[in-house]
Amino acid sequence: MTHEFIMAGFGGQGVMLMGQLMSYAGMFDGKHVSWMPSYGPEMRGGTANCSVVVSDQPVASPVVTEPTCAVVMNAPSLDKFAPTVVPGGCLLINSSLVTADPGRDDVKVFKVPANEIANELGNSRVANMVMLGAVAKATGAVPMERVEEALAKKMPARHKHLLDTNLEALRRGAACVE
Amino acid sequence: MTHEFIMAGFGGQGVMLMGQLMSYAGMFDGKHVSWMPSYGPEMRGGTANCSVVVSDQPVASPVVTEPTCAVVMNAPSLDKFAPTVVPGGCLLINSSLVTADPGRDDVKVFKVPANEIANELGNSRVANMVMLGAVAKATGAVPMERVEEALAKKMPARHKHLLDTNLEALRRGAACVE
Amino acid sequence: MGETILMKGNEAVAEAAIRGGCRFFFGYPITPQSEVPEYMSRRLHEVGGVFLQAESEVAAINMVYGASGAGARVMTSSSSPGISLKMEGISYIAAAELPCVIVNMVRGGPGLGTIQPAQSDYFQATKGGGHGDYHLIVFAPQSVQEMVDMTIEAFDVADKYRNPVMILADGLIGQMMEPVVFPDGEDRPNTEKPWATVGMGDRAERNIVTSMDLNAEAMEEINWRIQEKYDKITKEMLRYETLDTEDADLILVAYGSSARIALNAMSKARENGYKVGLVRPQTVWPFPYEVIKDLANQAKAFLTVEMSMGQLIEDVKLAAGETPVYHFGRCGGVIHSPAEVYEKIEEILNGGGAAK
Amino acid sequence: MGETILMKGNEAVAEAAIRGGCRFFFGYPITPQSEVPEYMSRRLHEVGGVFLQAESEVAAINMVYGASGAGARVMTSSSSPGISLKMEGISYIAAAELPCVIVNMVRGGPGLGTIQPAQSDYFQATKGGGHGDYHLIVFAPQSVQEMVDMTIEAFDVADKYRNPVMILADGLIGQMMEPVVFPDGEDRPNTEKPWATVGMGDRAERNIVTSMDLNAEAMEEINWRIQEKYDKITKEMLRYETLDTEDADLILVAYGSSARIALNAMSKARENGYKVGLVRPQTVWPFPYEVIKDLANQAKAFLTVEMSMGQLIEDVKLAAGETPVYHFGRCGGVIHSPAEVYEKIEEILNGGGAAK
Amino acid sequence: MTVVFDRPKSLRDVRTHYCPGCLHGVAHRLVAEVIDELGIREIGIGVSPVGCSVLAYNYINTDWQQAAHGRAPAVATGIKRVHPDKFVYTYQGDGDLASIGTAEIVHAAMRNEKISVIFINNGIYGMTGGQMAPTTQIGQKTTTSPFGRSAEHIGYPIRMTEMLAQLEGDNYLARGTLHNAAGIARAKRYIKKAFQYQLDNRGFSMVELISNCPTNWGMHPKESIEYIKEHQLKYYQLGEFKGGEEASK
Amino acid sequence: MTVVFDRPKSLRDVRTHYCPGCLHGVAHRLVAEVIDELGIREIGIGVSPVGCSVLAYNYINTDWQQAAHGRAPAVATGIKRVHPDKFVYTYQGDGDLASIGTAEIVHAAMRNEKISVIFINNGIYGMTGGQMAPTTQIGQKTTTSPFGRSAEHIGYPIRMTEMLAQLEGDNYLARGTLHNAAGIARAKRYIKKAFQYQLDNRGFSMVELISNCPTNWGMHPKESIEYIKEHQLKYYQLGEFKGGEEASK
Amino acid sequence: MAKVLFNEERCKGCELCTMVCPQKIIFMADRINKQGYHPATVEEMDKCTACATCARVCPDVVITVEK
Amino acid sequence: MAKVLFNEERCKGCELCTMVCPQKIIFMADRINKQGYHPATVEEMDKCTACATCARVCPDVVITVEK
Ligand SMILES: Cc1ncc(C[n+]2csc(CCOP(=O)(O)OP(=O)(O)O)c2C)c(N)n1
Ligand SMILES: Cc1ncc(C[n+]2csc(CCOP(=O)(O)OP(=O)(O)O)c2C)c(N)n1
Ligand code: SF4
Ligand code: SF4
Ligand code: SF4
Ligand code: SF4
Ligand code: SF4
Ligand code: SF4
Ligand SMILES: [Mg+2]
Ligand SMILES: [Mg+2]
Repeated sequence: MTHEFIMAGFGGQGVMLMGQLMSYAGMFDGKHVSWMPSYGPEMRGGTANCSVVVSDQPVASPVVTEPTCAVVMNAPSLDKFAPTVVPGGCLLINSSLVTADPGRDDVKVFKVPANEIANELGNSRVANMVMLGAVAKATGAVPMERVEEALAKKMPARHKHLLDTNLEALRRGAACVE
Repeated sequence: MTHEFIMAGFGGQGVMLMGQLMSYAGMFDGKHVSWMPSYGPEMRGGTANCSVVVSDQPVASPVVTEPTCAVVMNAPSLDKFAPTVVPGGCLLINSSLVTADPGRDDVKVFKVPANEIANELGNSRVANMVMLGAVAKATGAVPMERVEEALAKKMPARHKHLLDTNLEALRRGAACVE
Repeated sequence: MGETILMKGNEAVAEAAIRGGCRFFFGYPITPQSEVPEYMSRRLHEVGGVFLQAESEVAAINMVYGASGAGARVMTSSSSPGISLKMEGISYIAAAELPCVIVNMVRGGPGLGTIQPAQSDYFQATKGGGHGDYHLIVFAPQSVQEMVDMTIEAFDVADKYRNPVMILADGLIGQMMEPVVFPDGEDRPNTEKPWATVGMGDRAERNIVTSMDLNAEAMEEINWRIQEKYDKITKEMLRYETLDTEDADLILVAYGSSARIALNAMSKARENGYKVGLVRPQTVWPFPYEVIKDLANQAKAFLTVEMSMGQLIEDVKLAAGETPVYHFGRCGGVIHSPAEVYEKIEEILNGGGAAK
Repeated sequence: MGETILMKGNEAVAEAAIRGGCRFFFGYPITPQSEVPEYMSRRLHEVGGVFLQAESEVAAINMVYGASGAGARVMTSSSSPGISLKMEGISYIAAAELPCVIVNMVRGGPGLGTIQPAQSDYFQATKGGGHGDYHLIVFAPQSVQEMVDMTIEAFDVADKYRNPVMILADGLIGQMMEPVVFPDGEDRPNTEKPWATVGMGDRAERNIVTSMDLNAEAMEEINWRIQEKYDKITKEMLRYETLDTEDADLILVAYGSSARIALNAMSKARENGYKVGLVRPQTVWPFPYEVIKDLANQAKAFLTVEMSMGQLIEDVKLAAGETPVYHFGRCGGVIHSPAEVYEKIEEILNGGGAAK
Repeated sequence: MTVVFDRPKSLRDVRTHYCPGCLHGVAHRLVAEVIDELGIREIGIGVSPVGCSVLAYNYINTDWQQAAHGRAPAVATGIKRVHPDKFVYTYQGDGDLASIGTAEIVHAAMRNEKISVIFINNGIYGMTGGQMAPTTQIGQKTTTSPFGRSAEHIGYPIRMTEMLAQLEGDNYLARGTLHNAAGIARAKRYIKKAFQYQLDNRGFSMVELISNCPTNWGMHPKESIEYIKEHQLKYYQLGEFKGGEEASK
Repeated sequence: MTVVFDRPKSLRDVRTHYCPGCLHGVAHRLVAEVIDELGIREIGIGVSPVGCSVLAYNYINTDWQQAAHGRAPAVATGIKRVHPDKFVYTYQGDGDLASIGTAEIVHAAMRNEKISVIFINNGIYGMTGGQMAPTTQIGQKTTTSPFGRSAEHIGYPIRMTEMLAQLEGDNYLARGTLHNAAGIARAKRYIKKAFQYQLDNRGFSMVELISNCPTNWGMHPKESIEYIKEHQLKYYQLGEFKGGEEASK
Repeated sequence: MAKVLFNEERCKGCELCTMVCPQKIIFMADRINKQGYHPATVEEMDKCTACATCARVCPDVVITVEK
Repeated sequence: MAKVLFNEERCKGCELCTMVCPQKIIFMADRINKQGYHPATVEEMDKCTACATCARVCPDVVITVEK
């Protein structure tokens, strides 16, 4: 089984970290993984996205063009990536910022009010973790414990005090897609 | 028949022109010809030499390393080129400036007091033409008329008034090797 | 063995250089390799080395010349247009027989092109983009891990042969993160370099680093000597991997990023009953001509998969004899999809397509 | 036809450029080609063109880019290390599809090397020393006369295909004087260039000269388009000469200066009863692969004679199939003697020596 | 109703790719305004560099050539020598002009090449993600000077305009700023003089413009304006250094 | 009997390849004398350029590297960064330093790289046979300015030392001459100060030396001395431009 | 009457115009434009003097000023 | 007594030393050395003041001065 993700949003929404944690979780789970940022001038203007592959097979190309799962954190990303998801794949939408209709009925669509939940948790910056929880759960690409492990191990030391909030964010996200 | 010349001397002695006129003479005579200067840093220090090929065959390489005829206008050139002449070839020496023994008994050696003759003609700069006359005669590479033709056609316009002196120089040189 | 971590290719190659004993880096920013100088600017400071951002790629490669001539383990890194600017300097380094490591994270060309991955600098790397007869030893890693291993080794290899070594990768390997393990232990030590210009001290003979002899015969001598070294390197340094070639009708040839894609397509082909194998040169100079020559007796065809209009294919054809060689290239920054490579395999094995 | 005059190769190529309609020259001194800019500095003044000595080879090639993009017939000239410095610029020019003529009077390398003749920039010229998939059209004259003819034509060819053209010669042809005839008549006219940046005037669409598309797919499109052009050039521009190949057991392959030597050695061999022929590529890109392929069925062996450690030989091997290809190289500025080439011929035909 | 301010005609009506608050946009507009005012759009040929302004040809409505990194002055020289009657200008960043392109700008200035150069000094490599430029301030942290630029390690920021002002010949050299309205107005006057210099066939002209890079300075655009005031303008003196009235005073 | 003047120890006892009367020989000797006097032969690493002085390593008795044309400052930077305790110096011509190597010298100076540069300004490309250099005088005929250098066509001669003196930082910049005994004595003092600057770990130092090229100027050596007096010295002012006592006066 | 017009879809929300308006009447709207930015806007248009300072500093030529 | 010694084989006959000798005692010899140049020489050695000016201007370090 090969999970191919695109995770996209504004710069600052933490989509890069989200992708890296997914990769770590896959790695801890014994999978082949890769993470790849979009790079270059198109980064400019404040949007950012990354590709993540989690697979039983060695990863061929880390560049995902037809994701099995797209995670869109803002409106421009919906326009850009919703059409690329493979039929039968899934699409996770940050419904706090994205209200438009994805226009796909051949994919599973999950709406996650990530910013609202983050705000409820008292830290607007954990919206990405809310989403990550939802992604892990919705796709089953990696067990939730591995995501938690990744978070615990890879969170920068200076943010360690936020670990609990982040873990809680993961769980709240996962809960959204149950 | 292929004549391969090296003509060498101090810068200013006109060895380059000598070589070019030999090439022109050959060309006018319907031969394949080439002229090639030594080039680059070794020019520095005031010595100069060129290779000339006059042949019934297309010229392979214009760079002469084993001349059938070496023309040495000064002492350092004797040291450098006398040893390179093929056995049976010929060596023309400007005896006005070169007194040393060439140390070759397997080549024909001609001593031409080029500077003295030039001075006698009232123009020290025609020593090269004296030598050219001698070379043409000694080697038979080109008929003397062709050399004269070359001289007449190719002498820079500003030197045309010196034509007669130059022609005389050719003849005096030729006379030296009779 | 250390811990497995996720690391970006560009940072991994930089860290690997440090482990390989590299203490000097001269470079200039260019996408998609800028993380190499960036990482070096932090790490070399920590280990007491020197990072210097040069005014240009031309200056950078000449600083490498100076530092290498002075005995250091030194590296530079760039991407296609920047590597083109280094051509004169690389020719000088090869001619002066100076060891160093040069990274090229190839991007789509020609010209300014794109910043996406490509493999269109193959000829430049393997045949000599600079003037004169010279060769770089060229490693072609296919993963972040392999890049690490090869880079660490590259410094020893460069010193051993007194020859520049190139790590030929691309934006894909440079930008991606993959699990990687660094070997435990100390950084590799620098090598004894009695020929280096370090000041004469009480040495009787001067050390002179030069790439010149104004005398042609002497310069030819130098060429012959270097050529002998190349023969030695050809024997000693060749690296390649073969996969499922034993019974293969069609043998893919691919290196670096493309080999990942080729492998994926090949797996699918095997699943579907096609007998497909893979030769993956890990060094593209020296190149595994003999390997391909041997396989040419058995295989019905070769297919080169490369992000280029057709460069690797020439080396394969040089070895393939009468066996047809097909080429499937993408370029300008476009990466093959495994699916299209698979289709190409099918097409060839079902008798379609024309060998190039 | 004009008068036959003796002319130095470097001056002849410059004069030929003028006859070819070249009115702009940007260059930098380097032995053994400095007479080209020197001659141009006088002659362009006379014909109302512009000669500019650039601050470097890098600047020179970028001035050529600008002038060509502005619609001019323009040339630059250099020798090996200087050509290496132009690699980035040449890749840009090829990518932006700008016409121009580039002269390389090759000297012995690598590095600073010598100033004597060599042919060791063959790969750089034919495979692309710069980054990315691109090609120059490369003429390889063997005499001053041929250099004149090819140079005049080069400007038309460059304009026709919107592609840089290289005149690949060396210090030998550059420095020697030989009889030469210039065609009578006016200088060639410049071509209409509606794409050139000359100011919009009242044109509706801007003209933009660029070598970039940040989008990989678009850049690939550009590459495909250029590639089609290359296919066309390959068909239309191939030039070669064969001599006495009909019955030849051994076929020499040589271009430029080396072909002169090879021909001489061949004549001697024929005199002595050896069946020897010669293929002389007049363009080395495109290369006469098919010609050699055909001859491979008949000849017992090929021998490449080149002033290099072995570059031309690769192209010959690509076409020679199973027929052995021998290589006889001199390098670093040393020119073969006809005698040693003859010896090599004898050796091969008497069964000695090993194909490379 | 009269229009007090509107988009200049020579500025194409498209969205730019620049980051929010990036003053490249202002510089583009000024160039377009001056082109309009001098009526030289039809004879204008621009040369864009490699840098964030690589796509300048999408914005300013003249013919264009895109040059290799640092080589815009050489490319412009090629164009101008072919078309001495056309208006040829380059638009270059500080990495482009003051680092890799040092030789090209110095020699274009030495030759007194009749081209006009707009030189955007934002103290950093914008396009490639914020590496140090020769113009970066002492102490300024960039991705390749992570501990701040140190004079001991890599010297003091380079003042290109002052350096070029040392060259002999009738050329125009000025430095303006884009960080506030007054500066912008003055910068525009400099640009106009510079362009006029070329049109009058006098010689080389260059206007250095102090600019920002909020993205790679890691600042909000508003903070970037403060940074310009506090750092850039203290080190880089504004004014005309050659050929202008201010210079001749 | 005492020896008043003899060959310095660091000058190898071999014939040079220079033309008769070429002042490269004097410059070599001065460098060797200063090396002797400062006792730095053992720690000296020279970098020779491409130009007539490409073979300088045959003459001055230290370790050497031969650099690509114009890149000596970059090569020296590489060496010095590896061996900050050694003495690293380059020896460059004006084609090398002021033309193709402009970026390298400007940035070595900007970085205040602790190297010393001997810069031989003979107003021409000697080695390649007398082409124009950026330092060539207006009106001077060379093989690539056959009608004499024209300011309109290619600008005025470049004064590198003055230009580099614009850069910030503690460096030493001076211009001397080799055309007579007094000049030579003064030039030697400059060289010594320059070398001392490096030994004191202060920063970049460069001494420009006005020299000749009888061969390519097409003059007898004696005439070349007159030419220096009449032309070179009128355009190129002698003295210390930075870091010296004269400069600080 | 003075009037400033914002081409809102071009606004990148950089806030530079807000810094310079002498009347301090420019503020960032709550809404988000297609590019994802809060665009600058003016409500108390009557206070506008048509000084065009905002327009001159705007890097994206968002603002047209009329009088 | 002052003395100048010429390493004649190294002399390239440039005549620079002759220009600067305050005593005007240096002249070019008639003979030619191995390099082909007329070497500089001094005959009236007693006039020499060992000022070493000649030696300092000689590009080829031909001259040694003793006192
Ligand atoms: C030869 C070469 N080297 C490096 C690069 C990579 N590169 C692209 S833009 C740039 C620097 C841009 O900085 P600057 O000139 O300051 O412009 P800005 O983006 O700041 O406006 C670099 C180094 C390149 N494209 N080509
Ligand atoms: C890249 C490159 N370009 C050009 C040359 C040719 N070249 C050799 S020396 C030289 C100029 C030398 O002039 P200068 O630096 O003034 O030194 P001089 O000989 O006058 O002392 C040139 C252009 C070269 N070797 N390499
Ligand atoms: S990266 Fe910097 S210079 Fe480039 S567009 Fe963004 S803010 Fe402007
Ligand atoms: S060519 Fe000029 S610089 Fe070179 S050695 Fe001769 S005189 Fe000196
Ligand atoms: S025109 Fe002046 S007053 Fe009106 S909004 Fe703009 S800055 Fe404010
Ligand atoms: S300055 Fe322009 S882009 Fe920035 S907020 Fe104001 S209107 Fe928007
Ligand atoms: S030492 Fe002085 S006096 Fe004696 S020869 Fe030399 S210059 Fe003349
Ligand atoms: S200066 Fe030296 S080389 Fe010149 S003539 Fe005098 S002794 Fe001879
Ligand atoms: Mg910048
Ligand atoms: Mg010089």
